[in-house]
Amino acid sequence: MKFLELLTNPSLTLIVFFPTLAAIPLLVANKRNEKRIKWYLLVVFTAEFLLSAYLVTLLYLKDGIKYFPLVADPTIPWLPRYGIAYRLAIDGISMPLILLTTFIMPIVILGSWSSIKKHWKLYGISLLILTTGILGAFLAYDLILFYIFWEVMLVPMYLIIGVWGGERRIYAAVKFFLYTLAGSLPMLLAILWLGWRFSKAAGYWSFHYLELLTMLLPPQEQLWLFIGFALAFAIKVPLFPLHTWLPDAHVEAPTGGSVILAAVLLKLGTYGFMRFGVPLFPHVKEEVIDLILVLSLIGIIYAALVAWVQEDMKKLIAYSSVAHLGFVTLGIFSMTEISWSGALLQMVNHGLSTGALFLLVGMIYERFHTKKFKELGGLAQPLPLLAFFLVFSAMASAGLPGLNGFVGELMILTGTYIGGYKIYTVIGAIGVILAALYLLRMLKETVWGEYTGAVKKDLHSYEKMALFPLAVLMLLIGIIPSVFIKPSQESILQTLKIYSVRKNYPKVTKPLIIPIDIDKEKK
Amino acid sequence: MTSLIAIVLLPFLGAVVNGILSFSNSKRAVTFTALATTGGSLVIALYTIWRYLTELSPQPIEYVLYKWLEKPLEIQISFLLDPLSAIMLFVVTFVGFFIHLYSTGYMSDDEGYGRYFAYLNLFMGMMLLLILGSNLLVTFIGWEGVGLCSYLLIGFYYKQDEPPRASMKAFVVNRIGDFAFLIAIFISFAHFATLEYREILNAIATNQQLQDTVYIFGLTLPALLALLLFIAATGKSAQLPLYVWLPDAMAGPTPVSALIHAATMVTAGVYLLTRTNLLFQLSPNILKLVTLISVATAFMAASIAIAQRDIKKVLAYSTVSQLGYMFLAAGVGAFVVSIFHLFTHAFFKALLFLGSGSVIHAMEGEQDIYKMGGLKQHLPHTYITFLIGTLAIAGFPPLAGFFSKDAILAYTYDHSKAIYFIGLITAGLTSFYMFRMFILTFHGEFRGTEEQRKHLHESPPSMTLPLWILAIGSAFVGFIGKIPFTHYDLFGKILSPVIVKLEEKAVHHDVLHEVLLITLSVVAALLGLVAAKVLYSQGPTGDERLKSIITAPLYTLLKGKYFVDELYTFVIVTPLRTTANILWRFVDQLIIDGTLHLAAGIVQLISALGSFTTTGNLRNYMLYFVIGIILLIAYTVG
Amino acid sequence: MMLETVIFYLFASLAVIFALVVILHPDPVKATLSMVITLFSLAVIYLTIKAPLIAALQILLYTGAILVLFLFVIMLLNIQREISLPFSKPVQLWGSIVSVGFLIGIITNFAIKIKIEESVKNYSLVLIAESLFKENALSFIATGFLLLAAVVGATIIATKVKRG
Amino acid sequence: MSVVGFSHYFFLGLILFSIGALGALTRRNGITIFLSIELMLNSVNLILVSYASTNGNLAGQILVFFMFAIAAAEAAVGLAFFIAIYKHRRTINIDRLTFLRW
Repeated sequence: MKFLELLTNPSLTLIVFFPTLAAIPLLVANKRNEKRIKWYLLVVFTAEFLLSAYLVTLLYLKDGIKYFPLVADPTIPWLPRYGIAYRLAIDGISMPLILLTTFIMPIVILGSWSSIKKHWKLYGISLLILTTGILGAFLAYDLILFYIFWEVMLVPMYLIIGVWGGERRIYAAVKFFLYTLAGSLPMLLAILWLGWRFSKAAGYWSFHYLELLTMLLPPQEQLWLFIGFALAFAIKVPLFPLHTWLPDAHVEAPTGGSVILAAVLLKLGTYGFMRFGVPLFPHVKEEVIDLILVLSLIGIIYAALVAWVQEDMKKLIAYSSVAHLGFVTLGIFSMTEISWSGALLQMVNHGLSTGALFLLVGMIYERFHTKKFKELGGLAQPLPLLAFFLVFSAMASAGLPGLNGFVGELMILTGTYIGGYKIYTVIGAIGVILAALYLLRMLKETVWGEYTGAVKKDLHSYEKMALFPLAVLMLLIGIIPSVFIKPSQESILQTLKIYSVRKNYPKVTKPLIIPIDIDKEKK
Repeated sequence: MTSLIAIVLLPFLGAVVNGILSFSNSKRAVTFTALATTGGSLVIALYTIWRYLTELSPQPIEYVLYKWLEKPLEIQISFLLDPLSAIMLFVVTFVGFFIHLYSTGYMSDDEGYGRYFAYLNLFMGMMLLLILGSNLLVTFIGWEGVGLCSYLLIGFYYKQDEPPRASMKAFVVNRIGDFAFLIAIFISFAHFATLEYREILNAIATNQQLQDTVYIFGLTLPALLALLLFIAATGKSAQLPLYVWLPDAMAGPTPVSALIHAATMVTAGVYLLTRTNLLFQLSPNILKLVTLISVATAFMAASIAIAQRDIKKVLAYSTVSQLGYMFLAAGVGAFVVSIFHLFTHAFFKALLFLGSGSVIHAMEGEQDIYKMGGLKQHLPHTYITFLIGTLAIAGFPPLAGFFSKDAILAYTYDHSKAIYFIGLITAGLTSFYMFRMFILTFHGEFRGTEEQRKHLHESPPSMTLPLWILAIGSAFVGFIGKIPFTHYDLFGKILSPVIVKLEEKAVHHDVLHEVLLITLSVVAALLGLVAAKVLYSQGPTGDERLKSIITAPLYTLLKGKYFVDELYTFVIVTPLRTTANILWRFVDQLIIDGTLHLAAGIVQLISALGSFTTTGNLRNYMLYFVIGIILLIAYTVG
Repeated sequence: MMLETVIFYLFASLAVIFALVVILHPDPVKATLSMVITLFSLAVIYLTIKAPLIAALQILLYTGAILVLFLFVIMLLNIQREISLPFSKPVQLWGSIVSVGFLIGIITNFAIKIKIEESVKNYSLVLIAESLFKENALSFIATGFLLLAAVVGATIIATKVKRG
Repeated sequence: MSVVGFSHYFFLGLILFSIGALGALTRRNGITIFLSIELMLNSVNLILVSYASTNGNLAGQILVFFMFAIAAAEAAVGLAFFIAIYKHRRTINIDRLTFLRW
């Protein structure tokens, strides 16, 4: 069994399925012994992080090259008749996101340490399976496999919101579920259509991403398929006006759920655009690209304004996510190398800073049982360390130079300007002002002011452990961003090169396999 | 030039150490760290500057620390030492150190002692980054960094209502300026593929076509950059229309007002203009704009200052006004003079703020000059140094302010007579409001409470020493600038490599002219002094007489600060907030979510129609089942 | 030949009669006992089509095991006679109409059309065993697991303690 | 070959099936309904075996063999359910067991 062989060696398969394997002992665990389950989960996720870091370092150092290579696990045929196979591959685009995911997960456990009060066993299993889904979706190179992993994520997240959430958790969970499903079903259709068209053009079926890249479709068909994909991704991102599930989901989700949602799940949308949405459909009309850019801009400004007048801390951060991811989509669709690098970095940045903010909200909620601004204030006095982290993360999120958010925004907007979207850049930059507006309001309402409540304990050690690594990374990315950007650059360049080669190829009227040189290495 | 690294990094180190120490309770360690790092920075800076300026012909020195980003967006963290940054370096480290020293006395009783010094050290580091950066990005990091520190320090007394609000206002208004800075960065990178000042300016200087072609909105590329950088400067340096944050910023501790909101940070805009003076010299329209805005700011702020009661507010408006002077100098093309005024202003304004801090310290937090008076006997050191500062800012020879202000007015005279006269009137107003404040504070009867009177005391030496040092500076630094009637101009000589002179301007007047101009400005200052003396020798009732002289509506207008804050609230903040609320309540919740709920409702309706079959009775379900089987059989069979 | 026919009709009518008793008798114990007779008759009928294994299993498994289980449960739960008539509710009426209609419908429409070449062969047990343990070995094992799961499941379900 | 042809078996099966269906649809005692279902199952078994046998095929018997196993499992689980339900509700009269309602 090839699969078992892969599982027992350091491979992408191991990274993806290690959490699932780790969920098996949990099935028979005594659910009353919550403490042991927590420790078990912490150890498992830390091991997962170390494993992925080890593997990534291994791959990075393998040939002594300067950039992160495209490395694939051996293919395992699955449904050979339809060219469906088990294909995992990692490259510079997915690498940071993989590391982000595995890095966030132990922190999620720490953040849930005392905020999740029931069913730890089920919670742990949900998180573990969710991790498998996320990692699999980031690594899948077969579109059917991608779709499967994509849907695998849905159920655990639904459970996390629906079981451990706040008062309106059922509403939020159902909204999340239906929204996502409404997006992913058109994507499934588009995927199947792509495979079918490939079989027409090449004579055999394939859902292999790299093979599909060699097929060119008529522009009209590309447009429809792009819409199918884009709908799924845009809902996940979320792009205005498909964002309304996000505030509800965030507000109702437990701390850990919010962190995962913001830090990782939303990135799947933008990742999907980078990996599939853009390169597969180069001949999508300019107007559609423009529309997405405009929607991103609307998202940036609109969400920032809406965030500004929120009464609930978590909702404010949720809307800020919409604004931040607007920057990412802006970067992706301005199609320059700089803006892509920036978008990729910004995905990580947003994961770190918004993740930290959600953790902090959770910590505040645990102490005061409220997230409403009206009932908070003056936290700097009883909780100076928490206040420090809150200010720090808010500043990172507001794009203060020297911290991570700034680098991403700078690269995205510079790229957008160079890409010729000058006015868009200016409007996007207004979003930077507004970011300061709402984040400072949040600080003013929570951290500053007179404190009148009872004595509260400042951060516990496990809370410090959760926040500290995030803060260090935020600072490091802000100070030496090139270290974090360089590994991905080659992959981004290649993807954009393939995109432009495909774009410059004459338009076709029926599916055609074009002689495109997708690097031998890449294959 | 590794010493530059040490200069910048020492304060950062101090910030980190103090930040950690702030969680423990050891004031001695905090004091030591704060003074050692900034002192170390000062010593190294002085040595470096001395070595650098005593070279025969100092060439700009660049030091690349590391590459921040690599291709295709290549930006490096690098420092630049040239005469301009050397002068700024001196101002920042020198004033900075003494204000740190002063703060150890001023803040000694505060519970946030460690936190305060962490912020202040961080500020020093960021300010040094700002002035030493060799490219737009490093400057921008410092630029926003000092904004952050300003935010944190204004909101230092976070338990009160006002500071958090003021700090937020400061940050957001600054961000509006930073927005323009960011755009300038994008444009520079898009067109020059670099952010290094030297390379950008070279590229512009050598490309005639770039200077002549219209880029956008009728502006050439250099003009556009100049405009954007000027907008950025109006934010940071509190010029019209973005000056509103600075008066509110006085909610922070007084040494902070001295360091950040008088001597260093707010002058960053002037520094930026001078650093990129080529852009401005290439775009006369923008220079004209700078002139108009600066002179309006100077006049407006000065006029507001004459009706204020809060000692720090008066000083704040005075700062805005003086910054206006600096920009005025830049606007008329006299960048050297602009920096010179920055230099002298740093001394006397820091001195005045520290003096006011000493007063506030003695009065136990009282800031209203109506409730002061007669402090002369109780605070002798403060009194004398404050007097020196007041004379300096009013422009009495031979104190520092005289030299710089006179030079500005002289250049303005060449440029435009009308603007010169406004400047002159502003100078008179400056003298007036400063002496008004001075007299109300130090002369006359004591108007505070009995308890305050009992506690009146001169400040400790850690506070008076900086006062004296700055007073000496305020008295004498003027002589390094251009001395009237001579061609002796050390400052100009030092700075001349930095200033690009596109065309030689007639800067020398004949002696008669010079005498006339000096007389005029001295007379203006004297008039202000006399008017203040006459009106206010009987104490605060002078305000009533002032009111009767300049008519009540005008006085209300000045007292209400031209109601600019109210105007902004009415025109910008409220509509924006309303829009946001509409977007949230109406668009988000009603339209978008409503559409969804409508769709969901339709589905629910359909399902409700079908749900009558689910009776819960098992038998019914079996019946459906059997019927289903029968239909299936019927279909397959027949 | 004749004997076979006689046996068939005899046991077929027995099966049908007692099947009717099963569904009509109000006392569940008697219904179950009637079911025994029906199943026994069917076992005999299996013999007539040369399926002795099935016949044996029918008796062993069905009558011997399953129906005894039914009886146990009936007695365990102490189920009483059904009081009301079978057709007291409309759904019961509909149910009878549907099932009788089904019978009539299928006889008139379908059963008449059947034309099959009849060749009853005698299959040895060996053949059956071979098929079971060779071709269908996997299914056989799966069936074992199914039974195991059923036993475990039944135990869990039946012993679940009522909460509250 | 045989006097008693396949159609006889088929009719017998049909009659038994209909009787089973009738019982399942009309009785209210859960156990009796279950018995009726077993009856239906048996009738199908009969048809399967006879049909396969008359076609010279072994598959029918194999299938029925498996069906016995399934019937056993089903009976076990089903009766366990009745016991569980009885413990909860004190009845297995299906007219009273309406918790499947939405």
